[in-house]
Amino acid sequence: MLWLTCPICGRRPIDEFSFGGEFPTVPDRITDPATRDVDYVWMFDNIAGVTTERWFHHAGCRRWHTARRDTITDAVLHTGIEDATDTVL
Amino acid sequence: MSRIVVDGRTIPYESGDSVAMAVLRAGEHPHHGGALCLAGDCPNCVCEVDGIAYVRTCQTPAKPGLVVRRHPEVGAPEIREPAQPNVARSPAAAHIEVRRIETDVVVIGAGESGRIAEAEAVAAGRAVTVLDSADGNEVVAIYGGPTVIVRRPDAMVHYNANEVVVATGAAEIQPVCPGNTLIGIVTARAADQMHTAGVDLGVAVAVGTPPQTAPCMAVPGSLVRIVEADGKLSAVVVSHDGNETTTPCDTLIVGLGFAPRDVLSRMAAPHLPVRTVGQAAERFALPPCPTAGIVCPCSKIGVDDLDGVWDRGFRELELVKRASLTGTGTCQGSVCVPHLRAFIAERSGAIPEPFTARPATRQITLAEAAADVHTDVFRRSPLHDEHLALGAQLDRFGGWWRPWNYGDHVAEYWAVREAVSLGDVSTLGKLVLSGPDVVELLERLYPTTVADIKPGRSRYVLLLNERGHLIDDGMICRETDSKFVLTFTSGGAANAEMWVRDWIETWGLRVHVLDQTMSLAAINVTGPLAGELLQRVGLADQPSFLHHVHATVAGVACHVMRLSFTGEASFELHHPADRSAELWRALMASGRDLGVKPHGLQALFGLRLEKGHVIVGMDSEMDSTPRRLNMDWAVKMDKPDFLGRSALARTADLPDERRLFGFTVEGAAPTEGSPIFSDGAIVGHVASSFTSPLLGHGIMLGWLKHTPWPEQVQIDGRTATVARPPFYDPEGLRARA
Amino acid sequence: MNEFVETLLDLQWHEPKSTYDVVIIGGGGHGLATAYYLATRHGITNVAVVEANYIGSGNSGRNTTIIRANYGIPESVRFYQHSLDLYSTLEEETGCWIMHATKGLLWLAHTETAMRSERARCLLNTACGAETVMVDPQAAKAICPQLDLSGGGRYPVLGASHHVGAATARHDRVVWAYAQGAMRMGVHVLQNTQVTGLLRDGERVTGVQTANGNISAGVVLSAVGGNVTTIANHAELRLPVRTHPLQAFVTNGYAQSLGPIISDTELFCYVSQTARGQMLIGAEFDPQPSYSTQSSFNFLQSCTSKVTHLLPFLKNLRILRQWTGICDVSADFSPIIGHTGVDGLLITTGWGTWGFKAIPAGGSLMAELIATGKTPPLLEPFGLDRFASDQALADQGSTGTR
Amino acid sequence: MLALETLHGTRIVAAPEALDALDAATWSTSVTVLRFAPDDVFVLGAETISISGEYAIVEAESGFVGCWLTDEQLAHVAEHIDWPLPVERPVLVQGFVAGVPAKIWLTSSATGERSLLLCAAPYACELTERLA
Repeated sequence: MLWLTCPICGRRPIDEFSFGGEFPTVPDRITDPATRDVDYVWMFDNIAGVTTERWFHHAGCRRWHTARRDTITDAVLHTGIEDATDTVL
Repeated sequence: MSRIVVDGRTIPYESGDSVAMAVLRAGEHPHHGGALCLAGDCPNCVCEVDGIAYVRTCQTPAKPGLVVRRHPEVGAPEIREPAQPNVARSPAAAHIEVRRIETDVVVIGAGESGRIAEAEAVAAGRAVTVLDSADGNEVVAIYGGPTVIVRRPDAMVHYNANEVVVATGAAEIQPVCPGNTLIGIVTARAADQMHTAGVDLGVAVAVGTPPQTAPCMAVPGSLVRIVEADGKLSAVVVSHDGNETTTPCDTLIVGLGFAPRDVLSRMAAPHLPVRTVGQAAERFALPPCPTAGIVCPCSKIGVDDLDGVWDRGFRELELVKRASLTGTGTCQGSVCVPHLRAFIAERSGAIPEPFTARPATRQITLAEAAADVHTDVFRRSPLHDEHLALGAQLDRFGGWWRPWNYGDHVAEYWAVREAVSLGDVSTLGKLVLSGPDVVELLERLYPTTVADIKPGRSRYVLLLNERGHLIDDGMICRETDSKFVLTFTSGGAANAEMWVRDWIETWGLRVHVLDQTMSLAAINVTGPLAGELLQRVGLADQPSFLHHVHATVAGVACHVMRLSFTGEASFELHHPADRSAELWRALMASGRDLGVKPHGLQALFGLRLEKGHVIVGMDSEMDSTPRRLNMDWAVKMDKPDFLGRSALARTADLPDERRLFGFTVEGAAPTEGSPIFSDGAIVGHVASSFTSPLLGHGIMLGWLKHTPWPEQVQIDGRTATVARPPFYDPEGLRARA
Repeated sequence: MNEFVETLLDLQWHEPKSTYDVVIIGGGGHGLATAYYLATRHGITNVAVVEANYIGSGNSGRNTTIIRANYGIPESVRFYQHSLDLYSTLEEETGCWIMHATKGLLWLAHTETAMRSERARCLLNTACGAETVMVDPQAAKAICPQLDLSGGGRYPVLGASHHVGAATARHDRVVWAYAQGAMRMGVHVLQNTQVTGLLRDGERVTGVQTANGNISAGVVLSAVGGNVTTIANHAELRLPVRTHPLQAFVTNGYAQSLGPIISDTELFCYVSQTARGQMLIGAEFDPQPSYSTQSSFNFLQSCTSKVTHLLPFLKNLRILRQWTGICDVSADFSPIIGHTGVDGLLITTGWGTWGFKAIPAGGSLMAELIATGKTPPLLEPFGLDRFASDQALADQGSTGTR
Repeated sequence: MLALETLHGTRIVAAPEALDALDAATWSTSVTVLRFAPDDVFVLGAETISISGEYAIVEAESGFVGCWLTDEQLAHVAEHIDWPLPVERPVLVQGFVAGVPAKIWLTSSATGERSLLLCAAPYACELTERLA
């Protein structure tokens, strides 16, 4: 089983959630505005490691939450309704 | 005395016997030979039991009437089709119970190390569950969580634990030498089990560490080969101090050492709280490198096979495994891995780690895995029973049961074009938004201007993603300065709610959201007589085109939106779901003499195609920009910002050959999806098509993806003409009537 | 002796050199096939294939072995049909037994929407050279007698498209066939050699750094599966790729009984029977990205439940093994092959769940690109630059079960 | 077979603080306050509800169906839930029940524990059939 903890509803199997994607970033080295826009809409960091991402609890409260997950182990390190600036690990 | 049936013959068994023990008691071998461990490690006792093949009979208690079939000696077992229960709405395996148990600590194995782990946990005040195969708990796998999946004779049990302790002990090393697949070979532990059960071992000879209780003659030395006579063993050849001796026997007992039974530990993800204790954690010495005989009894792979693939350059453990198939059978390497590692260690000079452990260590059937699992939920509109009563052919669409037609989609079409018709649009997405920042939100969310929509007015809108590609469409209805109702397509509703909520949070805007998709039903009253019908049921002050009002219709409080998808005057009545059937019946009854009929999706798809209205996901593609859909009119690039604006600005002047066109053709419409040809080359495809009853020929929406866009194309072997939709009432007078 | 033990091949290993004309990162099907075609078609043999683990240890050794061309857009159908054609002659060409078997594939439809998709699939596929015909439920049942046309009472079969040329082959043997062919021509295959970085001369990529030392190259091709972002990061190359787990399982071996490959878009599952009699069952990739190859029970529950609705005879079969691969899925679900915009670095990625069936075409066309410097017409639509120019190949039909 | 019937009530989406006050208020025993989310509440059995906040969304809600369960029925329902029910009472739990999105209001009362199982009306048929 893969489990996620919804901050409102509690621990649930992952099938109760929809994956909403990581917070997109564009590298600072890209300066041309058009290239930045292409990067923003198409490219993915696809991090092998800890990502900050959005999950929607569609089978329960129908609200978003933010989780930090290690994509190498699938361990969920933190879930909260805080925004992406939260750095708790 | 109780009996089981083995290959059509009944054999008796004694209380406490496993199936394998009963077979041994009858003087037979449950398989066709091979050393028996009677501990669930080897594949040499697997049989078909009650229609399930590959069952370890040493782990299966004998029960009256159990039907056992040996696997064929050559080839694979036949498939026995299970009896089909009436499965109309039940899961695929309704007869298998599932128990889900929350516990603190799961200890796997009730041997010495398992008992110690249990005692430690109990002393620490923790709740412990001990699982042992002797108690009927076959541990299938450890998954994330950790979740331990257990197969019991009466149920599947899923344990969710905070910690798992693997105390599975060690498996006995099996002999690898010529003759090791003969009947009459047992491990030391198996010999003790048989002796305890009162099974006669005959003349028993032990090689290696002798059994603890089973009477036998211990022969010093190492195993060389096992001698066959009449299909079973007759003697064992042992080498001792350089001399080979042959000892006749009925049973050969081997005590060749141990290997950790650590498959579950190796299977569990490294970060999980899974601990291995006792012999399962021990690093035993490997057996000597095998020189002859069968290494992998599951796949019948011999040392000569290993030599063969090694010589061909397969020099990694995994490559040897994959090229020889060693370890890919029922026991998943329990027997062969120590020998395989010894084989590779001798040739490469380095001891390889065992290959990856994956579920499952104890096999379950697909039905057992699927027990109490349900597939997707199909939603029913509040009008479901009304549709059935009217003879609707229902189809699943966007996760809902919806009327495809009511028997005659052409008659339904004419009711819309010439009289009045009802369509169930309860499945549309419906969001209520309210808050001080709601206009700001909608201005950013939609490519149209929102601030200028007056209360009581509505507007058709596209929903674009950041790539500038269409993801949905719908209506914006303004209620007050700070309150709006948004509608979305049926298929897009769930994503739309997520989309809107996500952006509100991302932008930090003060907007409340209520999703009423399933709380409100909706009926579309459409056709030239729609106004008259609604007049009859009490809607006196009817909204004009693209207006909306709250009014009581046939006694039901409705939010009435005037719009048009069919091309005729249309009123969408959104109302509480529990009053929907009542409203539907009132409309059907009051409209009887007007010729009212319900219409299904099949008619609707044709009606809207005559108007050239796009259905998102049917006509649009993943990367459809408004320009590609000829819908630039719905995008206000002079707005400061909205989702997709920068992408649309960036790509506006890029070369592009993709465009949605209308097409007409003489005769019946070609099949949707038909390729479109020009000069013999495929230049696009038909997105949707309809044989228009009114026009008397086929009309289509389709993609052209190669410029210059031709004016005539070939579809379905016929010439089709590129046309600009709408094909019907181009001025839109009927919708506004 | 088991008849399926490999007895024909010879793999010849070489000591690594410090310089090659072409260095290919990734010793899976695509990397080895590219090397094979470079050597056999273009005479380019000073080539190294650098593999972090053993050959075929990634997705080439974890897929469900289906070869088909019934995709949703002409660009894909033509590409995969080319691959299917190359597969059908691969045994003859290499002298290896890849256990290729043409079985046909039934793609089931349970709704009017699905019927519409399957009808479209038949017309487009056949027009592009991949024979596919629509069949009614009775005809589907004739092709696959085990089908429950009621779909367990829940997913009634309204019809199916029958992709006549679909086949299976044993995945490992495809890898080995290409490896042997390339090795015989002098290609070096370096196992257990992890690429840790890219050598750069200004903007240009000039080789690879490995745990065993640097290797210079005229051209570097990334043919990795599952970790392409890591390689791309070395060149500051941004990719529209996410890495997702793809799970599958296999049953024990049973007597041959399932003729065709069965696939289902709505139920997200596909089944075929291997030459050894095992039922090989797969699904769609997991929705969330991950590099974990841990299998999940949720997947097993869901997949077994769905597939037994269609094929109830599977209920009593025992599950032997469950596993997970990680696959690189592009933003438009189509592969990305060709130039990267970084001088000296080429890429073949975005193979998602359909990389195995693409191996011969991907390898041969990439070899042609490397050898001639010109992008072959079949590859032209699949360039990385298509995203910036908003010319995505929106083949939502290209996912595993679609 | 459970008989799920329409639950008539009031749905309020408002600032969490406003709903906290509503939640904390003393209601008669015939009133049930189901907090779906911090900003979302479904109130059953209340004639009039006053809520602060000019932007609050207050709508009559008849889109849910439900039924009160005996402890025995609850135990049966719980067999089809993958996640554990909490021990605290009263509490609203939400998630898949037999694979259907549903909610259970677990409560204690003088007459013994009773629980309200509810789901969106379009799911009613599947939920009752799966729990039959």
